Amino acid sequence: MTAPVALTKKDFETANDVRWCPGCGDYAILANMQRTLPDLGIPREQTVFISGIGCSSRFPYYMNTYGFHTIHGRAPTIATGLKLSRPELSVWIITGDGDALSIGGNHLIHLLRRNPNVQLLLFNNRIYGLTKGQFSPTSEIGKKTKSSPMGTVDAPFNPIQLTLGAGASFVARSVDIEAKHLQDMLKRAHGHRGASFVEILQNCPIFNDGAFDAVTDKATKADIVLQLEHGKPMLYGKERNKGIRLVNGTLDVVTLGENGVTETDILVHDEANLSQAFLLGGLHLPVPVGVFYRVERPVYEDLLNGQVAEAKEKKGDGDLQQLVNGASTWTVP
Amino acid sequence: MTAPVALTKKDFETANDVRWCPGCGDYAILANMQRTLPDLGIPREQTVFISGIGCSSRFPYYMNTYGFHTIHGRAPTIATGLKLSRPELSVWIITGDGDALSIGGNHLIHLLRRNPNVQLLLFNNRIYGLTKGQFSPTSEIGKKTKSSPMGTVDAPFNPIQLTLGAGASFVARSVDIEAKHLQDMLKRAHGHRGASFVEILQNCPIFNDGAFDAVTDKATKADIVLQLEHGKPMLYGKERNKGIRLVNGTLDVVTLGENGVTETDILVHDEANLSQAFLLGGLHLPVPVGVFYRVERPVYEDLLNGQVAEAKEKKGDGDLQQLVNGASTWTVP
Amino acid sequence: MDQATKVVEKREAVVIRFAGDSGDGMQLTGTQFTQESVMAGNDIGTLPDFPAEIRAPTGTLAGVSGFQLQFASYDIYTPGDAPDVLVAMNPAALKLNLPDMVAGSILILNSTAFVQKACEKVGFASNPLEDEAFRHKYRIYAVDMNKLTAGAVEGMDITGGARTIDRMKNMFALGLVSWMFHRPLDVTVEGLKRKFGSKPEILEANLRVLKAGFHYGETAEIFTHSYEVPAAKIPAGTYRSITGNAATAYGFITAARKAGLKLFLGSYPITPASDILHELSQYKNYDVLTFQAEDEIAAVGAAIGAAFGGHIGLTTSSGPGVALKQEAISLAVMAELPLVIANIQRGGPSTGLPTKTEQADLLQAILGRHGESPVPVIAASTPADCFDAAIEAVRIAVKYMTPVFFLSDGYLANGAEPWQIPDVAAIPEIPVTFRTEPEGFQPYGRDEQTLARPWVRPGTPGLEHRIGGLEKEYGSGMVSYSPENHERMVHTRAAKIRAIRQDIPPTEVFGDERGGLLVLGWGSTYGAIRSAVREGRAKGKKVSHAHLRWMNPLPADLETVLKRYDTVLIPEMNLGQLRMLVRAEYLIPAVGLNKVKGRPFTKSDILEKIEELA
Amino acid sequence: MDQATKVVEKREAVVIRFAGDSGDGMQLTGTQFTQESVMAGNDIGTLPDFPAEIRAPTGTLAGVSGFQLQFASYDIYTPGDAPDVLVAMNPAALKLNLPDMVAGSILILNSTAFVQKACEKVGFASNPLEDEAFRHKYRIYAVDMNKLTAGAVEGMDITGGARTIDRMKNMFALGLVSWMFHRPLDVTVEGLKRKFGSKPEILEANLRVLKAGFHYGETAEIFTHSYEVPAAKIPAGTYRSITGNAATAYGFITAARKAGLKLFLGSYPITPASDILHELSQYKNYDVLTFQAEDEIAAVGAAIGAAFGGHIGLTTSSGPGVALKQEAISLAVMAELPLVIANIQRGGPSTGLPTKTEQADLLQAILGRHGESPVPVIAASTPADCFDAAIEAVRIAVKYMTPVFFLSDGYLANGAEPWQIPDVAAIPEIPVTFRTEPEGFQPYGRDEQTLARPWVRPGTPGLEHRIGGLEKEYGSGMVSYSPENHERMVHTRAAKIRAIRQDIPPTEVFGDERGGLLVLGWGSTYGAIRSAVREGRAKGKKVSHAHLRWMNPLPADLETVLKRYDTVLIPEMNLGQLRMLVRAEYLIPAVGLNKVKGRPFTKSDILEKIEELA
Ligand SMILES: Cc1ncc(C[n+]2csc(CCOP(=O)(O)OP(=O)(O)O)c2C)c(N)n1
Ligand SMILES: Cc1ncc(C[n+]2csc(CCOP(=O)(O)OP(=O)(O)O)c2C)c(N)n1
Ligand code: SF4
Ligand code: SF4
Ligand SMILES: [Mg+2]
Ligand SMILES: [Mg+2]
Repeated sequence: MTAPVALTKKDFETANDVRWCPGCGDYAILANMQRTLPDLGIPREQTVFISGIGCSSRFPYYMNTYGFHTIHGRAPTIATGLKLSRPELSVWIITGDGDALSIGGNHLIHLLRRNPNVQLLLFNNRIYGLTKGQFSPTSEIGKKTKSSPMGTVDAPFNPIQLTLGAGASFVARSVDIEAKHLQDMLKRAHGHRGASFVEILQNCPIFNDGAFDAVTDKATKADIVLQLEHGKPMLYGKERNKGIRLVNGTLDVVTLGENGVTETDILVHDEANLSQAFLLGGLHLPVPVGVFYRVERPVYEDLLNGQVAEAKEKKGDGDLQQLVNGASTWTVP
Repeated sequence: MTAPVALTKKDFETANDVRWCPGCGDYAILANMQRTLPDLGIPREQTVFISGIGCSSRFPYYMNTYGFHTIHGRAPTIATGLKLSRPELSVWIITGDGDALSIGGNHLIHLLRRNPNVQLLLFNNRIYGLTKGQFSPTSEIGKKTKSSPMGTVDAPFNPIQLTLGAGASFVARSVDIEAKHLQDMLKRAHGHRGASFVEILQNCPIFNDGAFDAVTDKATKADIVLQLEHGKPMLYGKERNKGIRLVNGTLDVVTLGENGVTETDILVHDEANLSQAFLLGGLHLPVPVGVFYRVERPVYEDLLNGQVAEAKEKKGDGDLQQLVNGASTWTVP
Repeated sequence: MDQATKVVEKREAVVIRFAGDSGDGMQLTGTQFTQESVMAGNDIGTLPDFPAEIRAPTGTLAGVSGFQLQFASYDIYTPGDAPDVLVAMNPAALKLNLPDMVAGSILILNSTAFVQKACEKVGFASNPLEDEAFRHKYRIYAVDMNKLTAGAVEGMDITGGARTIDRMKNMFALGLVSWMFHRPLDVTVEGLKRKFGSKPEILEANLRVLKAGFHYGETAEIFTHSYEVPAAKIPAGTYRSITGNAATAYGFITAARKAGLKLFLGSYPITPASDILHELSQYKNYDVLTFQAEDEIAAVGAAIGAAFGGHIGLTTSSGPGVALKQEAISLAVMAELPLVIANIQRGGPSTGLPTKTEQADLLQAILGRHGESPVPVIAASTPADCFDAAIEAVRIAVKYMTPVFFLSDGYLANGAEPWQIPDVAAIPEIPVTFRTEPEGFQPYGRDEQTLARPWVRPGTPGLEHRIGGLEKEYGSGMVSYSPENHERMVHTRAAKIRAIRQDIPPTEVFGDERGGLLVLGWGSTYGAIRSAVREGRAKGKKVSHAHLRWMNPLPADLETVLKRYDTVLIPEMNLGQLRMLVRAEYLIPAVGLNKVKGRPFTKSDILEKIEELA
Repeated sequence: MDQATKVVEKREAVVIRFAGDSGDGMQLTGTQFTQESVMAGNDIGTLPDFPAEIRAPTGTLAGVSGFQLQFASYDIYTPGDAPDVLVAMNPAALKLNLPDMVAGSILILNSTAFVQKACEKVGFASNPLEDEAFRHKYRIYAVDMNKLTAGAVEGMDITGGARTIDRMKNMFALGLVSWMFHRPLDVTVEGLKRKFGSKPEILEANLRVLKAGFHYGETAEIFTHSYEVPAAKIPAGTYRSITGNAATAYGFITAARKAGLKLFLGSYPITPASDILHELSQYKNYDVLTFQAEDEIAAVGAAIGAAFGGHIGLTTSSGPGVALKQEAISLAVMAELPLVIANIQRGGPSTGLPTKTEQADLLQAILGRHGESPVPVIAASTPADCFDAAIEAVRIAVKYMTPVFFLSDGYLANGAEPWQIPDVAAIPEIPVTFRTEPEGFQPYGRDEQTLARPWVRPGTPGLEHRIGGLEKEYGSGMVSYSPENHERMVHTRAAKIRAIRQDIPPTEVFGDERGGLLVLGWGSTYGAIRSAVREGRAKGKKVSHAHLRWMNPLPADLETVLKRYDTVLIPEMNLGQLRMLVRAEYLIPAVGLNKVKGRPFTKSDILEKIEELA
């Protein structure tokens, strides 16, 4: 192996024309990924992007690493096989709200419970982009789309609560164009040993424009977005005077100084607290971003390959002749 | 329609030989269902049982109602189509831990989020029965089975937390041979308008015997099982002196009278409290049974058929000739 | 120079192709021009062609979206071969389409976009507008469309400003070619009014641009010729233009109405089938329930559930989605429930070419399940024929209590043709009887003629019974592991599907009753084959055409028909799937003509082969 | 009467069937008796036959589990047709199997179970043991097995008491027939020691019962005859008995070792394939990773992921599960990755007959995907042949960079035969080269001879590239929507699979080189066909046998071979799937013999047809 060379964003760009619509949030996510990877210190050839189908799933084509643009909803399965057999590789799964939560919902939850050490990024634009604008499992109820002219009647999933319920060991949320935050989340996801789930709110200017305007608009976002930071009180707002208080098992939005509320009343974020993370997942205003939950759990490929090692230790490296001989034989002279 | 006649258990039995192994918990569930249905006041012909594949999924053959033994994991999809197009029918889905949580996991979570008014009973024996004893998504980690001779390395799902995370509007748990409790849960599930999820702990004497012995054993169960009752404090134990206390967002097991604990410290069960239900779902000792969570949410078939009615009201009953004519035509003389 | 002094040429048929960036609105332009042409009384055929990406980067070859249209004064069956006219909105559009243009054809180019850099980007050595040889080879009309568009709306205050205005240049192009081919503008004016009704200022601007294009043709000196394509002599009646996907949707609605049942669609979006879902979701007042499922398996599962409930269960998809449905379709085979699976085929294998057409899912439909799992398969042959084929699929499904495959493809789905609107009252009812009599009820008892088992709606007192995917006992429908019963049931299921032959009319042949070459087609190759055979015959070739509608079972008389000819040629957009069936069934050395380019056959593709063989 | 005074008859071959309740341990009894017979030097063939339910209610027809075995002093290929001996542990077992017994055959009945009520329950008018006519028709040995079993362990204190003891009566039956056919008990004794090693008291009891059965035969007066079946003259070597599923598992392990790679199995349990998963999960020290996935799609997906990672990706299933995998297999076709899909076929369609055998998934494997999606298909013909076929499947997959279908069926999977243990050192290596050279690297560049693209392990510096399911540009592997490229790639993928013919040895024919009747078989029909053809030839019929291993592509010489015979007969456990391929490919009027009963052909099934045709 050659000595590690410091890589740059450029090293991760491909010659392929990027084929998203102008203004698509996917561009920002791509750039942030290309900016983040050089900092991780993983050689390009050790990095693999695996995606399903959707606009978002074109992502691997634009990353100058190994990549596999697979089939709709199945990226987690292919990533699992790769990671189990090649644990040394750094594996990223790229998926959309349709890919991961509609057709691929089952693979998502099973990946999370098994906990292989991979990163799964869900680009949530709350719409099916590639197929031109049908509602997705994260579309708000009542949304009018091509396939729901009178508005959807399907209550959406809450991706944070769903993945927590599935037993995920790392659950986070970020925003396509919040470069610093997103890069930070990508690094934290990568740093977590186990399956990391990151929901990235992503604008689709063509079929669901402005879905996250409130979250990204400079004028409003301070009053809308709650940055979760481990060990820090959940304060937000332009004047950082709004906060979250836990009352009887539910979360209340309060204002410092009003009704006698002081900073000590404000809930302190604890990434290790599962039920609190679940509660935070249910918050719609403010919109929490950051790491909701993180716990160390045994890693799937460690366990599986550990059994191989243990078997070899106990029984010795398998001998083929012994295998075919089996327990009882007879000889014809 | 004929006037409703009072039905009895016998009316719901079929002539088919029941083909489960001797001692299988499915027998008890079947008998309890046959005992419960007469009390619901639904005519036999209005009741439909839909199942997937597995030992548990043979259930419909033994119910003298309409029934459909479908394919592995897909019962929720078939039930959805039936319920949407025939909302007046009473639809029960019968499934196993493999059927519902392994191959059928996606349909399960989507059914729950959409919330059609059906009952889904998951017979959880923590094993694949019909295929002769492989581990399932609810098998404990480390379990040795035919396909895991060195013990499983797959962290199991927690069915209660998974379904709560998916947005279920009714989540309950019961036990195969606890006749009264089970019948009660079946009635409550049926009474709930929306998708009701009931996990039934079920013994498989052949491949996973005794998995729930602690829960059913007369000698121990009082100290193991926590009966959840809305509005009641969470007390249990032979002397009803053990209880659950909420401390800093986690559940503690305490004993009345010890360390100054009194009944007022004990958490009162509130079926409407989602995050508390989620916490309770995570309890392993004691094992909670009963209704964890219940909320009224709009019912899927109401909404969908409501749009049909609304469309008819607004546009009138569709006229075929108008349909084919479309907006612009021309005439060749 | 006014219109009067310009030359008007008469043409029998014209092929025009619009091409531009994905964002240039070429599909809309093409569709509107089609509407104008049908209103002008021409027969038409269309071929939209767009990239798999929503909007690939502007100005790139990958981003080019095209729409081809043939309009004629006689009955045509295809969108035509090489275009007579190309409207290219940028250099990429020109570059990509130039190989299809013959010398002397007309190129209408948006000169605004032909700047050096853009030309180089797509591989032109220099700006073709400045290339003498190029200018001599074609009849070039270079029009500064952006500027003229901007000029047309000068003084208006338009939301979005220059960007919005820029996007209206397709209306300028449309106005211009409308003038050139004497198209009436009213239908486009009406269309724009419907589209922009709620935005009067945008509507006004579009109308101005459209008219500016028209007047530009009339007045600009470069345009010396215009062309008249007289109305076609088509049978009297009321017509509309229709795409295959719309016809499919209407067909299923009509079928359900004729059966007196709800239509239940379970679907998961996929190109090029999604439009059927979109269409059907708009007709809820026709008792249509549309369920957008979590995946294709749930979609077909729900449709089976609705069929079990006594309604018309339908599921729509394309190849990769159909692959996922096969296990459930096999359940419907065993449960003997009516169900229609519509496969709007696209280029494969795998994700393949999602927006391109192909016919390579035929064997998947007929033979692609585990076990002996027979399913009848019907294939539509033209956009309008999708309507009739959809009705027929439902009729057979409920008559024989069986899942039925309905095959269409990307070419039919998005292609349009004029459709003589049927008198719906004249469409026969689809008889459905639900069993209600408990006496003698056998869930797997059979009708003597069709071998169908009874359909029972849950909710019917006294008929409670259980069905499922395990082998069924003949008659009782109980689970049976008996060897003899299994064999009997396998044969019965096969015989039931074969019995559908009694519903298939005798095979019609266009051309000679016997002798010479027979071109046997299926599905969307109809138009190209018919045009080529007609032309071949006009040239004195002994060639005839038969076109299959039922792919499984094949018509009872097909063997006799085929054996009346010296040679059988089977053109298919695959590697020879029908050919394989015909060879296996009749031991006939059928010859194949196979095009697997994601594009339909042209007339000349087939004519060439005819000339080789006949 | 001691052994010496009993008559010893010599027999060439004996067919014995054990039948009892699902809980009676008939599968274990049969397997042990098989082991004894192979140790006695006989050739053997077995056919286990059990219900789909784990344990249907005791004493019912549905609950009967059976195991048939033929052992002989010459080489046989099947478990035999009608049994010479039936061991029936209860009236249900007798009732169900009686139709297969010819007059004069031996019935060993557990008289304890033949009480009036049990007999009536399964449809006997009265207790057959008390029926004179019945007693005259067969040679009946009524043995009070429960009582004798209890007697054998008298005085022992056994956990579980009477119930546990009752369940040992199968060992009594085994001891008895072991005496009757001069089988050595040691292998069973060894087997019991392995099984009950940790429960010495249960072991001791079982051994006592086994020996009691043996001694009962020796001493009881009713047994006047015993039978000797001399050792078969089989080639010198070391042998073991092996089932198809075990041989399959060993074959894949061996192949991975020979390729120097890990074996990665992604699987979801399903009858009758699950045992391969169970088997492989025990050999982790052979670098075998087994992943029990959440469903079949995840299973094949993970196998594809492992193949992408540079290992041997394998997925095992049966028809309904394979249906779900097809979309992903199509991805492997487009991505051109090696992958083996093993389908252990069972009775279909739908859930069908899960524990019964069938060959009806052949066309699903070859033609059952969307698009033109060619996949080579290999079929094993005997239990032991599964080993070789598995190795060959892997060899072709990595050599041609393609998914490969491996077909077996329920009959092969659970059936056993003696297997001459191969010298593993003599099995050729499977050459695998991973590309590491960046210079001139083309992800879809091709080897001239095989048309395979290079296999690159992620982690290789300088070769970073992206693959996927959209159409690939020839050479570069970039996404391409070009019509010409698509057609070229469709043809290339087809040509690559056709090129595998260069790896298929010439077709071997058993019998005459030309003329007369050729029986063409594939898969598990091998034994029945070979026995029938041998017997037909012995009777002077001009009949020969060829057996296919590669179903796709068919061997290059097959057309010539087939055309050398007057008639071609194709026996299949389906409605004629290979027949269809042969007719389509060669226009040969092949005749079918089709049995779709969930049961293998018997020799006489085929012999009858041979006598009709030859
Ligand atoms: C098996 C299958 N079904 C359906 C499709 C069609 N399809 C492609 S992408 C997509 C949904 C995309 O939505 P999402 O995952 O949210 O991605 P986005 O385009 O919004 O990034 C669908 C339905 C397909 N390619 N394959
Ligand atoms: C598509 C498909 N895959 C696999 C199977 C095999 N199979 C049948 S039931 C089953 C699991 C049964 O487990 P569970 O749902 O827990 O039911 P139980 O038998 O334990 O009641 C499996 C894997 C099948 N029938 N179909
Ligand atoms: S359709 Fe939406 S998500 Fe897809 S590329 Fe365009 S903007 Fe992005
Ligand atoms: S295997 Fe287990 S779950 Fe299945 S019928 Fe037997 S006891 Fe019940
Ligand atoms: Mg999306
Ligand atoms: Mg189970």
